[in-house]
Amino acid sequence: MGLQRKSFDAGLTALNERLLNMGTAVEEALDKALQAFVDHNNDLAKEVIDQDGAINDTEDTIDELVIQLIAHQQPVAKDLRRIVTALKMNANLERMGDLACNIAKTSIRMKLEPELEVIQQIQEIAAIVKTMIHDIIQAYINEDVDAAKAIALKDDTVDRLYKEFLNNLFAHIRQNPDEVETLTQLAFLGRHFERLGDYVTNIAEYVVYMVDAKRSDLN
Amino acid sequence: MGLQRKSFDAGLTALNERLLNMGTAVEEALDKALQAFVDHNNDLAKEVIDQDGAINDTEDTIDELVIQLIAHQQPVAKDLRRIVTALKMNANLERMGDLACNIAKTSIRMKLEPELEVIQQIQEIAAIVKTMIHDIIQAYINEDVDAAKAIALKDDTVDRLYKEFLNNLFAHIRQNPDEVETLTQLAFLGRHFERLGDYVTNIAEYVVYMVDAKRSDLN
Amino acid sequence: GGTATPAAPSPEKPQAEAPKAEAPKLSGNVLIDGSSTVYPIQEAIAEEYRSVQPNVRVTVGVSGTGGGFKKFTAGETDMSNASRHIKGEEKEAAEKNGIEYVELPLAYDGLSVVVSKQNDFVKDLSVNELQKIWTGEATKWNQVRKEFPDAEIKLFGPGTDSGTFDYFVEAIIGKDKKITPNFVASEDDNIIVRGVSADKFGIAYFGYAYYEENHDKLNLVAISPKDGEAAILPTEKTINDGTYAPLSRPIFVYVNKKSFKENPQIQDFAYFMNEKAGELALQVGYINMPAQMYEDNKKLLDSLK
Amino acid sequence: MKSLIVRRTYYDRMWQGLFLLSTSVGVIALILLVSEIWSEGSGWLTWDFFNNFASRFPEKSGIKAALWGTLWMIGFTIPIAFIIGVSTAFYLEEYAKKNVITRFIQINITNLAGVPSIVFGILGLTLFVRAMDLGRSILAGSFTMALLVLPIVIVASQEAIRAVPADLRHASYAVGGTKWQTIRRILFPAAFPGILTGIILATSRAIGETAPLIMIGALTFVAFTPTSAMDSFTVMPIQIFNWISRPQADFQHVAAAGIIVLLVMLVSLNSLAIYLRNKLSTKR
Amino acid sequence: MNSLNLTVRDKIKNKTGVSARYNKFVEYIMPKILFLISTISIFVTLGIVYTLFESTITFFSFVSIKEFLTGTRWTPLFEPQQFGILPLLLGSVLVAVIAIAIAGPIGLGAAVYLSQYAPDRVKKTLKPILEVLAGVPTIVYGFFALNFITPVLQSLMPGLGLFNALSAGIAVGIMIIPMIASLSEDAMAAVPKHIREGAYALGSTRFEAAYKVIIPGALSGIIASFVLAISRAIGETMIVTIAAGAMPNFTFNPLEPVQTMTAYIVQVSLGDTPYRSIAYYTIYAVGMTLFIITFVMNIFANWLTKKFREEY
Amino acid sequence: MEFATNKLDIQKAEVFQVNKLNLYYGKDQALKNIDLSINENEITAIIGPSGCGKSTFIKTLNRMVELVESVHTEGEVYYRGKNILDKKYDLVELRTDVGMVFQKPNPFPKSIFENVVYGPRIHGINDKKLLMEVAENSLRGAALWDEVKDRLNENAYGLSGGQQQRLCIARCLAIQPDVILMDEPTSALDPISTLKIEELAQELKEKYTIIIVTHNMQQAARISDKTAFFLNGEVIEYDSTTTIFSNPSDKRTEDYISGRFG
Amino acid sequence: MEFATNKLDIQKAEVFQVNKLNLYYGKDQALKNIDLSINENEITAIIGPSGCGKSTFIKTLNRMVELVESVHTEGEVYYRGKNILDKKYDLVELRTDVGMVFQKPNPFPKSIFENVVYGPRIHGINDKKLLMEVAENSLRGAALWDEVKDRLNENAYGLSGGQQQRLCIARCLAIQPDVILMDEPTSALDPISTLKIEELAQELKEKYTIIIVTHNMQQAARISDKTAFFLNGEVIEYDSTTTIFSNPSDKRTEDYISGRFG
Ligand SMILES: Nc1ncnc2c1ncn2[C@@H]1O[C@H](COP(=O)(O)OP(=O)(O)OP(=O)(O)O)[C@@H](O)[C@H]1O
Ligand SMILES: Nc1ncnc2c1ncn2[C@@H]1O[C@H](COP(=O)(O)OP(=O)(O)OP(=O)(O)O)[C@@H](O)[C@H]1O
Ligand SMILES: [Mg+2]
Ligand SMILES: [Mg+2]
Ligand SMILES: O=P([O-])([O-])[O-]
Repeated sequence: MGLQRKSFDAGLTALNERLLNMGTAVEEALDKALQAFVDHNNDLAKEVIDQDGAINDTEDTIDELVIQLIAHQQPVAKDLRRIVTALKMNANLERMGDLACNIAKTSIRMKLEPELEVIQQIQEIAAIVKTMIHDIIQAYINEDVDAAKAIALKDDTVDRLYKEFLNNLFAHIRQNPDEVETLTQLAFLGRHFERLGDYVTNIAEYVVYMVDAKRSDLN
Repeated sequence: MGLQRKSFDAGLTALNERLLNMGTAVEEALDKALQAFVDHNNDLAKEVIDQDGAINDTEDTIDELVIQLIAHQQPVAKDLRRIVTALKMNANLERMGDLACNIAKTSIRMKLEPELEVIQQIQEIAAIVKTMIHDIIQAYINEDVDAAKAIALKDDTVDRLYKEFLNNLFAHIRQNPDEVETLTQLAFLGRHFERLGDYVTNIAEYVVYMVDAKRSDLN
Repeated sequence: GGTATPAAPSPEKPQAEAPKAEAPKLSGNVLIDGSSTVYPIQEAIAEEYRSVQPNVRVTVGVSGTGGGFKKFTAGETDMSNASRHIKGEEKEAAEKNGIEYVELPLAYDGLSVVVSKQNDFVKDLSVNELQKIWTGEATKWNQVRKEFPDAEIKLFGPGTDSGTFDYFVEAIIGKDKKITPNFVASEDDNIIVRGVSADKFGIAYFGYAYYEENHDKLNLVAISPKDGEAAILPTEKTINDGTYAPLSRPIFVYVNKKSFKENPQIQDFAYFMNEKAGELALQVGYINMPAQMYEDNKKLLDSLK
Repeated sequence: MKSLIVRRTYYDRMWQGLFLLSTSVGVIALILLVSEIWSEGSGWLTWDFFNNFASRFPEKSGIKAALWGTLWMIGFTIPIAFIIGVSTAFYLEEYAKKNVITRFIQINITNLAGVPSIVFGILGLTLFVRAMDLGRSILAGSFTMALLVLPIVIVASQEAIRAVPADLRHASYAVGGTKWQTIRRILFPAAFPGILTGIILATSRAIGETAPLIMIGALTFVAFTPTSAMDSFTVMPIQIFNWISRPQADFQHVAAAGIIVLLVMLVSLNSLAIYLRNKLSTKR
Repeated sequence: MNSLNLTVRDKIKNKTGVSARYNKFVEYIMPKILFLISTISIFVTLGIVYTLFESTITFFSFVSIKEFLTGTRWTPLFEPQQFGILPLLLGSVLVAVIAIAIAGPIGLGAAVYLSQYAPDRVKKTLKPILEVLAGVPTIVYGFFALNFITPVLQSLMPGLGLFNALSAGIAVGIMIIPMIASLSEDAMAAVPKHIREGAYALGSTRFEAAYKVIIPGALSGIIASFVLAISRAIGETMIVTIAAGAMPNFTFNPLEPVQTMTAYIVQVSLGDTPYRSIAYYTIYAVGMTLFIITFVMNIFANWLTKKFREEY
Repeated sequence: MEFATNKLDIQKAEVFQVNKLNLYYGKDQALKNIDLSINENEITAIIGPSGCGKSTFIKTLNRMVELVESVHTEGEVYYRGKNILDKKYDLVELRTDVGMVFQKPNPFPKSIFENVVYGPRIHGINDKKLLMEVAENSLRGAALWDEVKDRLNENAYGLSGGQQQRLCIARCLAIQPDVILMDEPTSALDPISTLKIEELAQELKEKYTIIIVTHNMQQAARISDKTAFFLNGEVIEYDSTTTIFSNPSDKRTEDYISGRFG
Repeated sequence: MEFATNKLDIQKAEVFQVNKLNLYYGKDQALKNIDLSINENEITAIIGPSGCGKSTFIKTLNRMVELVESVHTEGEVYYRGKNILDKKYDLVELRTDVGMVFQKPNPFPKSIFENVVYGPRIHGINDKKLLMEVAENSLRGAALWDEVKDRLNENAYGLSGGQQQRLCIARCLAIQPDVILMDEPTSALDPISTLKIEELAQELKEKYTIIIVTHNMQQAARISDKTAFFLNGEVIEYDSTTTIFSNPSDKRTEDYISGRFG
């Protein structure tokens, strides 16, 4: 058993490989965007923005691959769920790439350097989100439902931190109304990270669905 | 020709119907959320939030339908693209539902009533976005590439209005730092509408792909 | 059937009777063909001859007298059996082909007229009455004799092209009258036996041998040459001395002179045949000829050498 | 509805009875025939019977000459029929174009199968005995018989060849096999069981036939076993026919014994054919 | 692997000249040889026709065709000679009709039994047994008719003669039962299994399936078996020679003795008929008639088979 | 629409109820302990690898399997409450209730009309007008009427393979069966004819109960309500088609439907 | 991996080049003006509805089509630069270069070994050792060696359908052809065997050029590099498989592959 369908399994492997690559690319973009924001390094930020095109292209390639696998191999049951999950994950990863790009843009738009405390808060959130991203891709590949659920749980931390961050920020603005633009950008920045956490949660839901064929709400 | 595959075609029709329903539900949610914001009607806002669950469920049903159509009917070429498009559109519509929900939440979170001018600006954006949503679903059903492209163009207007709105807002905050929270919420609100425009653009891209099998960037 | 002569002994057994043991071993073929009537005698002779000269291969065919003469006059056979004399056209053919031959009478065939054992009214018939019956003049028994029953006569006889048939027609009906075709014919006399023995109103004729074998089923009919004369039953004696008339006839074998001269095995066989014919004829149901006639044959053969 | 079904089932039963009866007629006839012959002849089946030549004495009569004559005749008949028959079958099935000549040959063959044996006797007499001057030899008899059974062999072989699935043929051509290689290596072996069945049936026909040999004059006293194809001969049915027409009642028993030998020979040949048909051809 | 490939490939490609040339030659010569051999069947037919025709022509120089075809008396061996073939023809027809009247229903019934009702094992035993009947030499039947059938008939119909068309016809009938049974059964077995199943699946009884689907489906084969059996019955020689009597009889009454064409030919060939007499030529004329009849029947059978053949 | 049958509809009547069915060909067991019930007005698909007993199983439902002599069955098969394996159960009646369509189209060598009215005729209907009506209705039911109405008296072998198969369905409909068994009805057909038959089957289930054996997993997925997966004479899994094809509970089922078996 | 062949690889050598091929069965034209070229080491699939000329076309490539007497061709078919429709082209050579596998497995009624070495034998190879080597290599090539190595002398009919088909492939490999034609090689097989053959085909294309006729669109999609869509004897579309199955340029192709045809 299980020895058949070499070409389909080869297709699945290729798909996973590309998803992994895409995940890595997104992580990298995120790293760089964060760095650009911290260092206020516009060149690095621009690099992230430039590379988003590549991530978008990868999304298209993966979509194409999925469509071909469906057209050529008629997957059913888990095979089909796996492929649909790949499709969804792909969309989510692409959005995450966009968010990295947004973060880079935000960092460019910021006229003033934010306070250290804020930066630390952001970095804290970012660190959690990054592990989440990294882990969820592994969970997908290993079809590890438990890991996926655990990862989704971390999103709560992210949300909590985000709220604290926002409150902090509002307090700031009230004190420095002139910095409103920068501070609004910072709010957006936080929101981007919060959204990243949401996307990971989405992916976690799909992983559960893929394995158990059950819809779950991990939010 | 074309008389075969009744059951597949019936499946497609069912799919379109549900997408249409979902689109309508999203439009309604948006209407209500906007109304709740304008009237500062928290009950209406809560209604929107409550109904989001239904939209999410519809998303799951549609996904299920798509998966079954793939598993049972082995669509290829345009049929397959149509189905994949439905899947993508479904995800986007669900996100749009979420955004409507966010809008409602934002409106609840707002402590103070915003100024009329701001409200008007938001309403202006909302009006455009709403036609976009309505039109894009029609374009999908009619497989109308030209309409889709035209709709995507409108997103530029949305973006422009959003920028104007933000600048306006920043000016305000600078004048009324105490209202920072409300104003930040308003910024988010604007952003939600801007994102809605983006989603419609995404869908427009998929419609083009579905018909022409070509990836396009309508952003 | 008799068991008098232990012919064709199995090869392993020493021959019981070996008077010609010192005779030279001969080999070669003797080809005989012709009449089916003569066949049984010739067959018996050939069978006997095998024990004398086992290496001589005698074959006896049954092409009928006419068919036999066709081959004989073309030089294809060494001897030809005949139930009649050779005819004019056949003679001419022989002449044309340069075939010379001699005729040897071998035995008498006494035709027996028979009825079924169930038939209790016919004991004897005259030639005249037979004629009436076989020309179809009388189709019912009471048309033959008043006292016979009013019943259809059922006729059985040998095939129309056999020598026996020819002879019967010639002897009973004559040249100018016609035999009725309305009789059941068979080349196989046994079948005639069965036919007539099963039919109370049947009547048949065939070779005497067949009556002998089936006397339990059949009644022999005595024949009177003329109406009112004494009816005579065919027996060895009456046939041999010619008192059973007109239904006894000689049967012949024709020998090719050239074959006889040139082939020692044919000479040997011819002498053997002449010597044994009488004895074997009796065994197979024919009547032997007076001894003088075999002597004459022998002389004739001697003259050919 | 219900009662109709009962009625239909009843009819079915009734017909089944009738059909079974029909089948038994044949079987009963065979049993009667065989038991009749067996009771007449079984006592006469001795060693001597096989080892003696024909004799005017029933108890000395044997079937030796006829048995050997039959074997000799068959020995020539079958190879001739086989070579001509199988060649013709292969020509018609594999080489012949579907044209007028082919159709003509084919119709001829089917018709020959229906020509009465006695007519073959007339042909044999005229052609082999007289025109070719073979006389009443084994060869003349074999030729006549070969012609008589030829249609059987051809038709059976054709059927057998046709029954070889076309895809085997194609498979051979597709690896570069020539037509002749395909015939020799694929078609012939595959069709062989069928051909063999045809040959065996032809053999039993040839063994049992009387009429044509009577025509060509094989009814002969022969007291030797043949040593060459040009020898005179007799065969079993003719010997039996001869015995049957003897006046002595005992010859009927001899004849019955001869019939038993003949039947045993035929039944074994038929069984062989059936065995081959069932065994070899179910391989696929 | 590669080096091996090369050797094999090379060997295949550059075949040694001898075998290639040999193959070419065989390929060229075999069809021609086989064609020549296959024309033998034509020559046999031509031979038969020629043999019969030549002597028949001679025969008709003595006897008018009209007399031959319309005369009701056949007495070539008697004086006066009469050459009306009708009695012989009628004899043959009478025997064949009786035979087919016996063998037709019985053979077909047996075929239906074997194909529809008989358990597999029974069928496997019965069919070969029936086929043995077809292989029994005809002289055996002749004496069976004479020794068994006729006595039985006589006990039923007192006054029946020993020789009659009925008894011969019955024997011929028994002989051709297996021909009809076996060939018809083959034809029925050739009706594809799935068609049979189709009938059963609609709730047919076995009889209905046989009557409505299988027999119609096998009709061409069944007809062909009948025609073959009829021509075999007409061509049958020894049974009628032995059991039918040898009396050319212009009658339709099966209880009377008759002579068939074949029996006449045997009679003449066993007898002492002088070579080249008119009587001698009669066997050719009769043989020709027989040949034409069976030939026409075969053509007819062919035509029927084609006409009714089902392509599944 | 078949897109909403995730739960078994319990209100549907059971047509067949198979209890511990064991079937042997001579000594070889071909069906092992089959327990299965089949609902009215549904399409039940039987899938499984070659030789797993699919054909044997459905042929048990109209006892066609008994055409093989060595067959021996144990257990019960209730059809509408009566055990059809009972020797006294009338076969003719059973097969009138349970029609069958075969793998290879098997029209009789008769006219189209005579093919369709074969069943009614043997059931004693001879009224020409009535037969004509039956023929028309059945042919319409089999979606063939329009294609053949002008040539009802032509031989059925003149039809294409797909038309022949629909003719066989019409022939089956003409006796108004309750259940229709189909043994790989499309495996001898081209894709277009296959689709036509599939659609026909879906229409027919409004009125009939259909059990279909198929090698084509997608076909089972496309048209059936329930699917039973057979393996080595056993029922491995029997569930709604949606479940079988999206989330089978047995690993072997999943392996089989996703082509990983062997 | 076949997931990257959107553009035609121009560097691959052309094995067949078909020019304006017209083919008639008697008066009926079965192929119309076919222009097509087939590349080395690729799998080319021929799809199209029943009767469109698929089999006819591939049988033209080894001239097996000439087994039908009435066939008449026009145009040219170049195989490695030589026109094989030339009457002088040696058929034996052509068929040695262009092997063929048929719809129904058609092993000879001989042993497994004799089946495989049939080709080499008729080409005059009789060396037992060499034949044994050929047999092993071919059977390995057809992925059958392990299953049959212990019973090479058993009759080939003892194998299962899928094994028989692989045996036929081995038989074809034994003469080391250049091209392998396959006419619906899996249509008589169950899904599992089908998958095995498909995978085998994909392995074989490393060494051979394969042309496969199939009714199964998914099969064409799964395994081929190029696909030609035939309709009524014409080539409607010929392109990379990916294009044909995702974005065919002709409406009729799309209708056919999406099952909307007829
Ligand atoms: N007539 C028979 N005699 C003996 N065994 C049989 C018979 N018919 C089927 N079998 C055996 O019973 C088992 C089940 O066969 P069945 O035909 O039901 O399988 P299937 O699932 O329909 O296969 P397929 O998909 O190949 O049609 C197989 O092992 C088969 O060999
Ligand atoms: N031997 C033949 N004689 C006459 N016409 C033929 C012959 N073989 C095929 N044809 C015709 O040629 C056309 C093409 O047939 P071909 O067998 O090539 O189709 P196909 O595409 O392979 O169909 P399928 O998918 O059914 O195998 C058909 O119209 C068919 O009727
Ligand atoms: Mg089956
Ligand atoms: Mg084809
Ligand atoms: O575009 P969003 O993911 O932020 O909704």
